Amino acid sequence: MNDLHLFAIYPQITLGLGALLVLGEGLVFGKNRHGLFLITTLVAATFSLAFTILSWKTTANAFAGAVILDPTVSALLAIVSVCTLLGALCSPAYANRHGFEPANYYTLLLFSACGMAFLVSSNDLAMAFVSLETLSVCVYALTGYRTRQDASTEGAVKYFLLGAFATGFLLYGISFLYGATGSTNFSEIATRFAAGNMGPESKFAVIGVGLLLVGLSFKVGAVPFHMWVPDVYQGAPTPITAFMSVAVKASAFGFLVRLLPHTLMGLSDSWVPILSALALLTMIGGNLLALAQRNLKRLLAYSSVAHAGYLLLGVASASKLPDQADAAILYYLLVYSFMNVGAFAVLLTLNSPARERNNLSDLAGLSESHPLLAALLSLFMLALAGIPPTGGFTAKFYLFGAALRAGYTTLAVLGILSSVIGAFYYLRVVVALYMESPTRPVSNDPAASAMAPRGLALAFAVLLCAVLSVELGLQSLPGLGIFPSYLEGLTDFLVATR
Amino acid sequence: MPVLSIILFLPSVTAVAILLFGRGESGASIARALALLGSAAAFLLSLTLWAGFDAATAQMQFAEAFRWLPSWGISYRLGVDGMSLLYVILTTFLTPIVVLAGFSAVERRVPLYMASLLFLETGMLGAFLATDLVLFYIFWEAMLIPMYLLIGVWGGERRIYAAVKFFLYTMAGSVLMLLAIVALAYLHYESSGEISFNLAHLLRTSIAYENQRWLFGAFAFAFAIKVPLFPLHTWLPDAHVEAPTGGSVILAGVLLKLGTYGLVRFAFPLFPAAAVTFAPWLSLLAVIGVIYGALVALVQPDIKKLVAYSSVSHLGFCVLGICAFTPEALEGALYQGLNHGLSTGALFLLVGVLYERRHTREIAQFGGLAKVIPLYAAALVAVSLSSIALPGTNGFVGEFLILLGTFTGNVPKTTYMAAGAALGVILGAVYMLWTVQRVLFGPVTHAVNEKLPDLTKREQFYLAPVLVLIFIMGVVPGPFLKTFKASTKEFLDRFSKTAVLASLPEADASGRAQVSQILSKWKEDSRSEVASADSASK
Amino acid sequence: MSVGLHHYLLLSALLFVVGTVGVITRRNAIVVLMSIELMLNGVNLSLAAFSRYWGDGSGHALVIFSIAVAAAEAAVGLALLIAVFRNRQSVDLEDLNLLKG
Amino acid sequence: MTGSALLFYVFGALALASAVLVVTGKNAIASAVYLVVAFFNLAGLYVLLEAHFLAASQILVYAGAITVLILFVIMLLDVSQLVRLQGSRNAIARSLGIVLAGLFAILLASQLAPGEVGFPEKLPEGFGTVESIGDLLFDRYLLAFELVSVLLLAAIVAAVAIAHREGESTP
Amino acid sequence: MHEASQIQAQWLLLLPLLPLIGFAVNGGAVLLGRSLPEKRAAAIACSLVLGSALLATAAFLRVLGADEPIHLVADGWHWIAAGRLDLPILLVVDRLSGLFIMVICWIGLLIHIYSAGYMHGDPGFGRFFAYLNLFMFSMLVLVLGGSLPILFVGWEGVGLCSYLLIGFWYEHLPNAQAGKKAFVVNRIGDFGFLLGMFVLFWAAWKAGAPSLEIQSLSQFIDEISVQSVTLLGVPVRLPTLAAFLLFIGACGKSAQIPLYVWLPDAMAGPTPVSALIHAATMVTAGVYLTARLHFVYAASPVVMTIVACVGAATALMAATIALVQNDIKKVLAYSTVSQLGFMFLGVGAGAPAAGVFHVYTHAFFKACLFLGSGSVMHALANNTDVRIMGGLRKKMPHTWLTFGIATIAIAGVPGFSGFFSKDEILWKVWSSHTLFVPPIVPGHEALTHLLPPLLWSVACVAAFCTAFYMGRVFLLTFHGKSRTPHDIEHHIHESPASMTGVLWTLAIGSILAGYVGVPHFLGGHNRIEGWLGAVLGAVHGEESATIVHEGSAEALLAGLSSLIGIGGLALAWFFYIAKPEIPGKIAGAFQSTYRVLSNKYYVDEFYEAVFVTPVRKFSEAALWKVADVQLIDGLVRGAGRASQAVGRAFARIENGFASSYAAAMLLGAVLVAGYLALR
Repeated sequence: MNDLHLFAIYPQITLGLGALLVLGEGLVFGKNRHGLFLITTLVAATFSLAFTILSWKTTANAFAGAVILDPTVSALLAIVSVCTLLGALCSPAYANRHGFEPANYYTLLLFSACGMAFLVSSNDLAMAFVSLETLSVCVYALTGYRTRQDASTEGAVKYFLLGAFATGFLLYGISFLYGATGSTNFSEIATRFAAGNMGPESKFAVIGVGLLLVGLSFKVGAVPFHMWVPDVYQGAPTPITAFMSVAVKASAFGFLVRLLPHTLMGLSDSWVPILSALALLTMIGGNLLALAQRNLKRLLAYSSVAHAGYLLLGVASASKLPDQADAAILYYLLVYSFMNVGAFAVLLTLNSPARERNNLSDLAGLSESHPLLAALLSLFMLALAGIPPTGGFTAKFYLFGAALRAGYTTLAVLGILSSVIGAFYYLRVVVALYMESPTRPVSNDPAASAMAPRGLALAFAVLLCAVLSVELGLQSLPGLGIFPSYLEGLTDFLVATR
Repeated sequence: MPVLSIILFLPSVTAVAILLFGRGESGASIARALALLGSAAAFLLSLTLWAGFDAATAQMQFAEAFRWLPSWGISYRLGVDGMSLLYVILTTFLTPIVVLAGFSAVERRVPLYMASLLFLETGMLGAFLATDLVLFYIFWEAMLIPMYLLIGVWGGERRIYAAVKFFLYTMAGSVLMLLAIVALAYLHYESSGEISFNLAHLLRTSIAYENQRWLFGAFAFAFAIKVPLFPLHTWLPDAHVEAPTGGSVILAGVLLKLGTYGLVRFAFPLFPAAAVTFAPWLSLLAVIGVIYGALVALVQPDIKKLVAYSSVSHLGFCVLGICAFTPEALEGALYQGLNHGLSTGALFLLVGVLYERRHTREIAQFGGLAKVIPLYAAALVAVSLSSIALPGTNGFVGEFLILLGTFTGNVPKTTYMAAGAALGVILGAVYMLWTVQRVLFGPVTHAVNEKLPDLTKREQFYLAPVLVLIFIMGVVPGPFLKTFKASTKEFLDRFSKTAVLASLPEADASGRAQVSQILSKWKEDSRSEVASADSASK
Repeated sequence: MSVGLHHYLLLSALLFVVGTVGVITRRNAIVVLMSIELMLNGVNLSLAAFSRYWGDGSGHALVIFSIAVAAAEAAVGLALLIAVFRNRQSVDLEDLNLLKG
Repeated sequence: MTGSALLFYVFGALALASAVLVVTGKNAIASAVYLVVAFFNLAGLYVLLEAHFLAASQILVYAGAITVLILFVIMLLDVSQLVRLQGSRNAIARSLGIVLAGLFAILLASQLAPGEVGFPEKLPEGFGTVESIGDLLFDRYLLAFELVSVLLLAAIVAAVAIAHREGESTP
Repeated sequence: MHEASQIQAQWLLLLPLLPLIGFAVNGGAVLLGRSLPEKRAAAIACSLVLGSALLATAAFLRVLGADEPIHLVADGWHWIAAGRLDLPILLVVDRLSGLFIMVICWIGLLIHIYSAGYMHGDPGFGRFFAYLNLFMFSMLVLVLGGSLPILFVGWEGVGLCSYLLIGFWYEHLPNAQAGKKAFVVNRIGDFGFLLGMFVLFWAAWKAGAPSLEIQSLSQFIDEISVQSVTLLGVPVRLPTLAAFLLFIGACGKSAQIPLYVWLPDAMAGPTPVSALIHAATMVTAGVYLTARLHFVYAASPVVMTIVACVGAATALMAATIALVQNDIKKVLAYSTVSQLGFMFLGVGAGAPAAGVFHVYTHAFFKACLFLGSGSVMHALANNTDVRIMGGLRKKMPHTWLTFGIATIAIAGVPGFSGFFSKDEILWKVWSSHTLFVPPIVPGHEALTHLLPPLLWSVACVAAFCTAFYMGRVFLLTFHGKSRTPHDIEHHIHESPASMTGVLWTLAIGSILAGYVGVPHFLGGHNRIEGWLGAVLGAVHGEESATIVHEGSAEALLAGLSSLIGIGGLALAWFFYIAKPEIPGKIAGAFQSTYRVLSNKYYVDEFYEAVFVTPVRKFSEAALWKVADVQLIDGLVRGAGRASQAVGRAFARIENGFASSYAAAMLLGAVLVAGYLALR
């Protein structure tokens, strides 16, 4: 087969092989070689990132059109790799503390990353379906990984049941899409719709789009399909929350962008209004719901719902100006990864075996005992709120810019106003950190845990997120309209020396 | 030498240094010393701007530019002109004073306090200096964070409520402005084919009337909140009351000015047709604010709240002056901004002095202080006189020019507006003097006040320059007013009938008709002025 | 009258909806899982019907994948239920409301 | 009415009926049994659709593997009767759910019902056979097929990690 | 209007500057906590004022020496320059301002000297002189100001000094309140002044000469006076509007109805202050302004009439109040209000020169009266109630005599200065041709004819009252038996020479000052009228032909007014010396009238009830607590609360049951399907 173009899936393969390697290492060296597994995971993710960068500007169509590689896919692959990296970096301290069996943990992490990587590059309904399920199954399991904790398993069961329920809709949608076109390949489907004049099948297409939207809305957590999000985010082990809040979101949105504006552009009359309504509901609903939260993980969960709303607005805009909106979405996803993981990572740093500090009241007065952590958490909050000069602002700027440009003025206005509501709860965190005095004496162990070797990974993750959250706000030169230009330069350099 | 950038970032760099080195036992003193040094250096540097400033041109001076995000047309672009020069200096002038005032007022977390102040200074300077709209917005919004911390960490009892309210209120306005900025850039792109946020480029864009109105609304809304224009002012009393002295001084002294500055720098010139449409309404709100603020200030038991409402009143004058489209009123408005910065800043400093000694801001807690602390009393009286615009103080020059220019302005009903606002002159005297009387005069009503120490040397040191300036600016306003001239002329040239119509695209026939209709209601006799400006520009 | 695509599609839709009813009304998590399997089967039926309609095997392949996915999901789901059961001695979904709000 | 049509209605009715019984069954084991019945009927329908391989897989995997697994877990946990049917704390959502499901069915049917679309008489050579499906799986869907193996492996790892008690040593 | 020749005289700048230096020195010393010793402080203050006085004299002589009206001009930097407006610092001495600076400087000097004795031992001695010097500065700026804004600087400056000096003894709260009241009421006037200034500028701009320089305005008055606008649908001539608004300003500063209420309260300040500021100089600023802008007023006869009416009404009202006051300073204060009314009456009747003449004579005798009362207070431990005085004549002969001379002068007894000026005013009113009732008033023609005699009779009644109450005060204070409590009585002593010397100087001035304006019918040349008339528009200039013809009428009226003055004094003698029981009886018989008068017509109470309290209540209850906190801010907070409430409500739907979540998803699916099916 000449058109395999295996290089197009090097990152995916790397991640999958990494998972197998961890699994194998576990069998060979025993299941508790935590450091080894971590390093393997990090290496796999790094290589995946490296492969992505090496093939940065390449466009390819591999495996009989089952997967493709283009700049958008590359960007998404990079985001997935980075998220995996960050997720892995966040994990060891927590996993250690709660006695996770590390081999399976990292295996599942990498398998899910592999699924995500395939999802964002898939160009075929079957491919997308299977990869989506791969990542879902892994994430279900990871959510329930603290099997002795009620919250974790409860979250996982809810996630699983509702996820499977949504999968039903998604598959049904796939079925109708197939029924409408007789093909599962996106390119063929797109051609079919672009050609127009369809027979009785046109009705199937509309049904299919609706059902697909339902299924995918669940995955991205759009209101009213969002209700699992807070429970799962709260129940899941915090590193997993961090990981999936960005990685699952990025891959799901990657797929959504691939599917709706690119593949189903011909049907935009059907899905654009729905998507707009979903975006509006999600932006406002997510922000309003977050207002009532006292638990930080839950708060961030609703905040992630709200961010999904902004992104949905971007997807809707992509129906009018695909390039610009795509770039804005990708940029947003990238920035979001850093700021959201950063926030969770700070929470993880604050955790101790004795107590998880996930409530707002636990943060009171933290700026006096842990000034740096408080400053960093505030930074992430402000970034999430979209205050310049953070990346959160730049991302919002591009995204709402695209929405305005695409003519969604009302949506953009309402969305950005809802972000003011959002600012309130992000500021609540800053209030707790800086303006309230601690309700309980602050124990010193977080500092100690930050000093431990595996805490180093976490510290690195926090700092990386912080630096990039700001950097993407200040520098943010979209080369390819997607990534900072020096990254582009770096790629050129690597390609040249290959 | 990129002097603007140096002035702009010197405070931030100092702030970072403070955060890095201001640790441990001596952290507080290091922070204080560094903050004073940094802010004073910025002030001295900013004076060189004035020295090298060419008042004859409306061009941006000391301009710096480099392409920052070229694919989005965003550039890092700084410059000063007559409208911003003195505000930049006001900012750099007030900051060291506030730093000094914070030496004793702030005891908790001094490094963070000083760093916040300095970051805030960068934010404010950036907003005054930026000539790229996105850059402006970044500074405009980033400024909220340190101010938020200043209020929230070192504020009074309800500081958190006030801080959050301040933040959200302002943000609610400014996010809409952000959208408007983006929309403006797209409109520019559609007409010119290049994407740019450069103010100079955007000023050349002709925008349909309908769009102008929306965009102007968004801009004006954001700025009106900041000013604050009645009825968008309710964040101010809370913020002022709860903020620590330094925060109040900066808030009143500089932050509010950004509102009026934004109007003259962006909202009005960018959308002339919309500006002439809405100016009468803005003036109406301003006049209501003048009277309303004064009346409400009259009955405040809390002295900081009183000053806060008085700010609403004073800033009403500024907006009124801007909306009159006469050179006198506009220069008066710009001048009044400076005055308010000094006199209200000084008032807050003085209130802070009292607060430090007595930990209360309730007027009823004082009385008869003139006997106990005569120097303080003299300072308070002097500042009050500036606040009520006594001739010989800076306040008079500003209010006089505004009222004169508005009274004889071109906009319909402007005469009534000026007459209404002139009532504020009476009311200002009422509330200010009543306050002075209740605080300073009569017998000493509370035994605790018998032993209050008078102004310390440090307090005298930082109050003196403000007081001296108040009188200098009242007696010799010439050098200050001179810097405004070229820029105000350029501003007003945009509001001649032809220029306003030229801001609308040829195709927008109905818009042009509507605007002509509006302009035809302008006083006929103002045409002479306008016509001469037109002929001069041709 | 002959049985055509629409008949199959209607049948599959009915199966799907019956499944959704099960998901919403049942409290036994295992029964919910079975209801989900019903939904998936409904979908599979439609896929097979479309495959027949187009005379194309892709639908069949999709069904195969769907069956594999269902198996995998069942495995993980049941494992999760076992874990929950161990913690709470119940698989009643109404007992699972520690997380809410 | 042709024979195949008759068979369609028989299989369809049985499948639907058993599906309803799955959902309404009071006992989880009964539900599982009805589920098997439904699967068999669906297999019959697959045959009618010329999907012979699918029919076989359906019986092998669904009826054979999945249902057995489910039954096994039901037995293991002894939860067949465990769930009380009365006294739901969430009755509103349930009844609302039924209404919504009805609405959804109506909407879906309204889109599907009008306009009969028949099946083409002619089918390509080898349609529905193992060979043709195999060709597809190893050509067009090669990657997906390989990914399924990853999926299954991941599922195994996941199931082991979750269900295996020693997975978590100390709380 | 003649073109007066201009002579550059930069040294005029020194005139206000010298007292300013005094202010800086004394004030600076006080601020630095090192007050100068009394002697040195007083010496500095007095010598600097003396310097000004000498300069003023030089300037005055220069103006006096010129045959034609000349302007001595000094200019400084460009003060405010923006747009159409260019305001250089500009000081001008012409005949009008020359006369004023003479009065201000010399009387000011006398009062400075007097104060050195009067304020002896006061802890605020240095501060007092600093304020006094600042006042001198401001007053000189006011008078010398060559443009309206410069004038306004002085105008506000004297207001400030008045504020500071009324509240000089601020530890006593009513003093501070009185100071504030003075400032605020003045501010109401300033509101008018400002707007009037704007109107003038507007008119001047429309006339093509945008300027606020008085000279430029007067030059272009013909063009300016034709400018008009439509206000609230009524066409109004701008000069009329300006004149009216400026008159509001004048009312504030010169304590005319309805803004006179601050002046009686202003007596809370040290007595020299009352003499200098609230009698001799500052309060006449309104008259000065009106005279200065006579050309504007001349262009608006309606406003002239209003001025005259207000003046007459004020004269009468204040005089009647003064009849029954028992506080010696209050009586003098109302007397001042009343006399100011006379001045306005004169100005309004078209005889600014007569008004100014009265300003000039009034300065002498009223200052003398105040300082005399100060001398009395000094002796009586600062008591001001005439009811505890009496019989001071023997113990304080100098004070008695000087006070008596001044009393006779103010009463208008021929031969004393008050007679000449007051009589001049009465005559000008009687013979006025400018009083004019606008056609909108029904019967305006008849009224126009009736107005002069009407105003004349009002003024006569007021003059009679003046004579009576002054006689009353004089007699009650110095004659009869002593009613002073014993503990105070043995303190009574004549004041030191520095004070009595000043009293004598002023008393002599009170006699002689009037002789520059001896009317023609008495063989005089009324030189001051002619002299001032040359710069004040000489409204009656063309009447010189008729003077002889009307001389007899004038003489008749003069005789009448002399009788009024003497009669009033005689009646006072009759009431308070001859038959001291009568006043009580009358008061008993007309109790309600008496009460109304002694409560000053309840005007303060009326203002309090109608303006002050409602505004405060309204601001507090309606604006602040309801409109601001509940309505406007309530909306803001409501938005916040509503968001929170909605958030919480939705969070409750999020009830933790998977079936709810599934139902919500199904709801979403139904909505999506519904949209797609039904669109």
